[in-house]
Amino acid sequence: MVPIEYYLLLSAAVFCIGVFGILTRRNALLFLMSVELLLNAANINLVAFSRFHGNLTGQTFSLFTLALAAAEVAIGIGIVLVLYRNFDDVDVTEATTMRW
Amino acid sequence: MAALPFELAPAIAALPFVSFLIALLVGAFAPRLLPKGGAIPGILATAGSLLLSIWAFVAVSGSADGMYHEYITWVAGAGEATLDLHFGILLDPLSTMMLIIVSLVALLVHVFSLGYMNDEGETGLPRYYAGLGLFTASMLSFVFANNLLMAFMFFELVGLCSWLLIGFWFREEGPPSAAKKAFLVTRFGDYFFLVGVVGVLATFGTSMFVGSENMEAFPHIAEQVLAGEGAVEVTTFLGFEPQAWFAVLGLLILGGVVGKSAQFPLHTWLPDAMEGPTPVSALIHAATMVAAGVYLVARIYGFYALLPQVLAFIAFVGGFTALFAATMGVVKKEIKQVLAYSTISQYGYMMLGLGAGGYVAASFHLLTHAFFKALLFLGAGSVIIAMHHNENMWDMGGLKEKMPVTYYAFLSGSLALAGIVPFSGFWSKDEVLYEAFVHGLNSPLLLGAYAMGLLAVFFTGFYTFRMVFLTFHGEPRTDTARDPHGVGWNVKFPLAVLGILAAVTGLVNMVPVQKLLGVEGIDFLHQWLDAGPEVLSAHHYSTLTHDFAHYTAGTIGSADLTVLLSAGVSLGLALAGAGAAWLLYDVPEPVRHTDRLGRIKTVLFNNYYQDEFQVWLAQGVTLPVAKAADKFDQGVIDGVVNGASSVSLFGGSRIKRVQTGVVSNYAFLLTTGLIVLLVAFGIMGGWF
Amino acid sequence: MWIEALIAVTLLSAFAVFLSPDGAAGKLAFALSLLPLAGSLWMYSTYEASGNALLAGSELAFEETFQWVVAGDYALQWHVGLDGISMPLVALTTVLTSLALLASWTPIDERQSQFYGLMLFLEASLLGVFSALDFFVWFVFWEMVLVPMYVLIGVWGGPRRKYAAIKMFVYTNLASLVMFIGFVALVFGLGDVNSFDMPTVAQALRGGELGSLGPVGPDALKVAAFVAMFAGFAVKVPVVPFHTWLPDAHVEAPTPVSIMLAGVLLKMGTYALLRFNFTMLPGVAQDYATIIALFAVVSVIYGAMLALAQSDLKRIVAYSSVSSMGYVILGLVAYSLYGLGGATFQMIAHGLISGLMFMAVGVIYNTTHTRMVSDMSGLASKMPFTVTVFVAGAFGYMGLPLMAGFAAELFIFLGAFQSTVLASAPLFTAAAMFGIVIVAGYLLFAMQRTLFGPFEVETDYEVGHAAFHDVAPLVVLILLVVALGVDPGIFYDMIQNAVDPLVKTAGGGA
Amino acid sequence: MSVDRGGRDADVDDRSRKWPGVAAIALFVVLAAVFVGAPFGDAAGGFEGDAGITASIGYSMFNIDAPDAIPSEGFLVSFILIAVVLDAALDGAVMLATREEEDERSPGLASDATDRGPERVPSTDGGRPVGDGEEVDD
Repeated sequence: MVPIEYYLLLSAAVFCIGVFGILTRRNALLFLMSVELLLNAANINLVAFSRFHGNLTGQTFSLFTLALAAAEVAIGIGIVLVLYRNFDDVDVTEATTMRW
Repeated sequence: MAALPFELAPAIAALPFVSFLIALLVGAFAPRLLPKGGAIPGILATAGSLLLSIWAFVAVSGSADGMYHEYITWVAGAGEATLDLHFGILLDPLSTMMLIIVSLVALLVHVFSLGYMNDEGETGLPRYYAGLGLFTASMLSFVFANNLLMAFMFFELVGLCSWLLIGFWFREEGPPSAAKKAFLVTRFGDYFFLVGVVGVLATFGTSMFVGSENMEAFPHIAEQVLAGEGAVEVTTFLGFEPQAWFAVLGLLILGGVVGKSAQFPLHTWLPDAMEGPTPVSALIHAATMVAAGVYLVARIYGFYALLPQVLAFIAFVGGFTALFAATMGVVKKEIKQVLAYSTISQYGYMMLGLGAGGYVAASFHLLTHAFFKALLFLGAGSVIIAMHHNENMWDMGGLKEKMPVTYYAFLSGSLALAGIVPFSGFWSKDEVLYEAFVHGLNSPLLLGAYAMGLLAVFFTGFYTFRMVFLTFHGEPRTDTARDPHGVGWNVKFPLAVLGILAAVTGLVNMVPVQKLLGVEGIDFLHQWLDAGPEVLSAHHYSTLTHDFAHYTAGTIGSADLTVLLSAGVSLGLALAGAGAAWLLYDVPEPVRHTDRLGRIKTVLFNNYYQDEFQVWLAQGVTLPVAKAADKFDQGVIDGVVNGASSVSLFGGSRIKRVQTGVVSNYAFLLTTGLIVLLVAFGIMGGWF
Repeated sequence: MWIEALIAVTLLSAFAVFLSPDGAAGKLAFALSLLPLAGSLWMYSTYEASGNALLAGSELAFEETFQWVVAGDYALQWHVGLDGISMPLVALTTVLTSLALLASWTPIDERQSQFYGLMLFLEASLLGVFSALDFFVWFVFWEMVLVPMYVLIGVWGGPRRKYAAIKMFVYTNLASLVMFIGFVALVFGLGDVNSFDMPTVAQALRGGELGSLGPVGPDALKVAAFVAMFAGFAVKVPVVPFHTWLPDAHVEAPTPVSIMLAGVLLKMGTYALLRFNFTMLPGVAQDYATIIALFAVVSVIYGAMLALAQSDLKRIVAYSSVSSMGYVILGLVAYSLYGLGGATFQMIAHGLISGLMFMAVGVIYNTTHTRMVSDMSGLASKMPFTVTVFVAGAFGYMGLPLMAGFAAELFIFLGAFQSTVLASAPLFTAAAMFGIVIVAGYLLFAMQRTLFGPFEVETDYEVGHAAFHDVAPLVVLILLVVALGVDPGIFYDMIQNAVDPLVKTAGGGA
Repeated sequence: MSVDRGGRDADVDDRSRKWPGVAAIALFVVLAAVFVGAPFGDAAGGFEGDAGITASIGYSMFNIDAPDAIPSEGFLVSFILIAVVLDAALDGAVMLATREEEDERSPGLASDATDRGPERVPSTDGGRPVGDGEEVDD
């Protein structure tokens, strides 16, 4: 039985890659991809612990999260579309008008 | 029957107050209804209170214990230790005498005002007569007050009325500022007086002048405490011994007296008070209000007699003021200014008398001075009417033929003021000087005061007759002086009455005659002031000054010799002064001899720069300090408050920089925040 | 039932006036304000209570207590009642509000209904402050007073009204926070007291049941709470270092609001000081008497000196309020019967007299449209009646005998002079008494420059007689001031009755 | 939309900025440290036999009480929830993406916190370039 720490490290790695993606990328679409990574990292954790505790809830919940990710992407792309319309560019660093 | 006048005693003050209300209310709403602009109610009221005063005078002399004392509780202190505050009436020889003086002079001034104000077509008469009414009411209430607190309250009300009346012609610049100055200077004195009153109430638990069934008089308590059989113990403050603490209280009350009676440091307001109408000067600044201070000291003389240092101080201030003011009176141009300085000087004599243990002498001089000084002011008033309100003596001259009644009345007043034998001034001033001289032989300070007083006699004689000769004698120097504007009966009648009084009142207490010729029983005033209750009587005071202030009467040679000597010296000096004035000024074309004094004249003319000094104190010191305080307040304290707000504004503007608008920055902040939190919890929770 | 009725009627009339049309708002408001006035006067006539509200063994007038809300183990009650200290203040509030409403017919000419609604709302909250005996009820009313004041100054005020309104609101609110912390710390310090009822807390504190709160021991807690509460109330009084909001608020506020601010709002501070600091923590008050007396004397002299340097009539009267309130603090700290009684009486006297002075300055402002002393002179010839009342008010302020000002100041001086609590009390009293000379100084100086001398006014408005409804309140106030001066017993007897138990237990001398 | 690039956040478009990288790695290090250090104990054994999970969820969905189905009503809630969420997401996406016909700016995200110049032509119709020189005031 593979010790659970490996899975956790794997999910932490995937999570940090996602975070790095958000922090550096300037294209809104790539933002969404990075967010996907974050969610999948969480899924790895869920399944790992479900297997670890022998409890099905974890896996079902990861299913739930996958669906949620899909919903999130739908909305995300909608927003990116509007972003493009208003700022003619999906560059995140352009849309800086929402501030004091 | 004797009780009736005492029930009516409050009416003495109530009548003028009613006339005040009538003048004020009817004047404000229905001026036409008011006869003669409010003069008639005023005259009736003062006449009424004069009659009641005389009736009270007679009743007091007839009554058993020689006084009538009735009081009501103004504020009852709850709990047992607290003191109650009272209003009350005390009719005894001294107060009834003063009541008569005040109401008589007030009546005559009201009559005179008909001529001075009504006939001259003044506007705002209801306000004038309301002011006079309120003044007379408060002065009479002050006179028959039975405790120090009530005395203080009416002392201040009288100050208010003098402010109202000095500033009567408020449309010009002069009178309002003179009124303000008068009120402020007397208020400064009243500050000390109030501290004294509170001190007396705190120390003795009562401020009564005379004891009653459940309350002792504070002078009597003081006497018992100092005499040692202190049945009643008093609380002294600031760690003083009773003797020292009583001296402090005496000096504090003296502050008010010096302010109101225009003695040395606080005298500058009186000459400026001449801005008010002349009847006001006659009533307030000659006879009554200025006398309030001296009357107050006489009223609680039982307390002052116990304090030798304070008595010496009073004598010295009195003597110095007498000389100081007399010298200034010599160089003045306006007739009212001369009289103003003469008033200050004469009150200096009364203080000298009181300080030297001459209680009867001072009261006598208070009595005579009230009459002849009121006479002189009214005389000056009639001269001013004649000269169409020009007060400069150098524009007058030769009015003797045109205004005989005024001239002879004025002459009688001047003779009294200078202290020439048959006239009242001589008897009272001589007795004051005699007392000072006699007691002075045993205490050098009194002798110094006596010397100053004596020297002042010469100057008094000089400036009085300089005034008379410049105004009435010689050739008329201006055409208004040639045919002066006539004056009616309402001017001449008061002058005549006061003229006779100025000549006659001396007979009331011719002590030197009694001593030299051995004619017993003609010192009526002395006996009168002895007729009152034991604790307020004149001989009791002399025993007190003897026991506590160690005043003993010394003599040169035999007793008769000293009387003759002092009377002769003072008469001689007065005659010398008059003669000098006669020599210099009784010429057809008098010349300004005082110019020969050169620089001394400028100093004297500018009243030793006292005025400038006090104005500088107000303008040059207090105002800049106030402005500096205001600048400090706006700058520093308000600055701190505004500073606090600007700090928060500045902080806000810096912190809002964090909100750059770029999403990545926010994500970055989120992540770092998460890391920091994780690490913190890790350390706290011991994960690592 | 009576106090609730009084407050309810005022609130209802406030809403009624809010909804009324602008034209009739003024008259309706004044008419409705007569109800609480009549109510309070009737309460005064049928008033019979004895002892201090906060001390044991006192039975209060119109006392009501019923459960309001239970928060955890702390029960908050609606506890109201009047004693000798609060009854005069309630009467003062109703009288001043009615007169202020009457005096606002001329100056207030836009959004009248809101203005009058807010004024009545202000009156309701003031009545609440003076009659509440449970800390939370009291604090609710205390904060409720601020809201209408902010709006009244902020909307109808002068040119710099926003600055003044914000400054007042933030300054006073911060102070209330500090005071709140102080009191609540005390209550939590009292372990077994689980209610915020002021009498119970007071009796517990005086009984010495104060435990420690966390690291802070009972004595340190007492001093800290005292200082916090004193600082909180000192801003409202105002005591000198915290006074800078008052002149700005007064200068920018319209006349009727100034009357309420000077007349009643300043008394909230001193009333609270008497109720909280000087009743609940007498020990601390007496230990630090010298410092507090120093604050008082500085307030008197410094306030009066500032007034001397002002050139705006309203600022002069505002600073002189600071000076008069300094006397109240001196009276309180003296801890003698005349001291505390005089302080309470000075609250009433100063309320009437400062209300009168602001009203008079307001009437002058309505006709000449300037308050600058240098801009006008010789008003007496043009406005004789108003000037007479102004002069009478000024002399009342200076403490002319037979007027309320003198009676109050005399009691305070008497009390402070004999105070055994204050070290070298006579010196403090004498120093504070010098204020009466400076007051006379600047008031006479201002009057001479504005009222007397030849008539000329910078602004070219036609200066004529003031309207009747402007002068009527002035006359009413003058009569009240003289009546209280001639016979202080009207209020002073009940005040003494309420203050006596305080002095006996604290031991401050006559 | 010409925006003055220079003055603002030079580090945003600088490829080589390092802070985000450091932050991500730091996060990884922290997580790793926590996971490594955490005492996880040992696995709690496997699942019960070979019962068909998905089959039993299906049974419970249609209330069929099959013999070897394990109780899985609890999972139904999540499926229903996710259905609702997906539907909502679909509607949201459609709404965001629709291109209105009339010339009215899309309400959504154009924040009116910034008062754009009036001459700004709403960019929702075809994304024509907006006139230059329009100032964004912050």
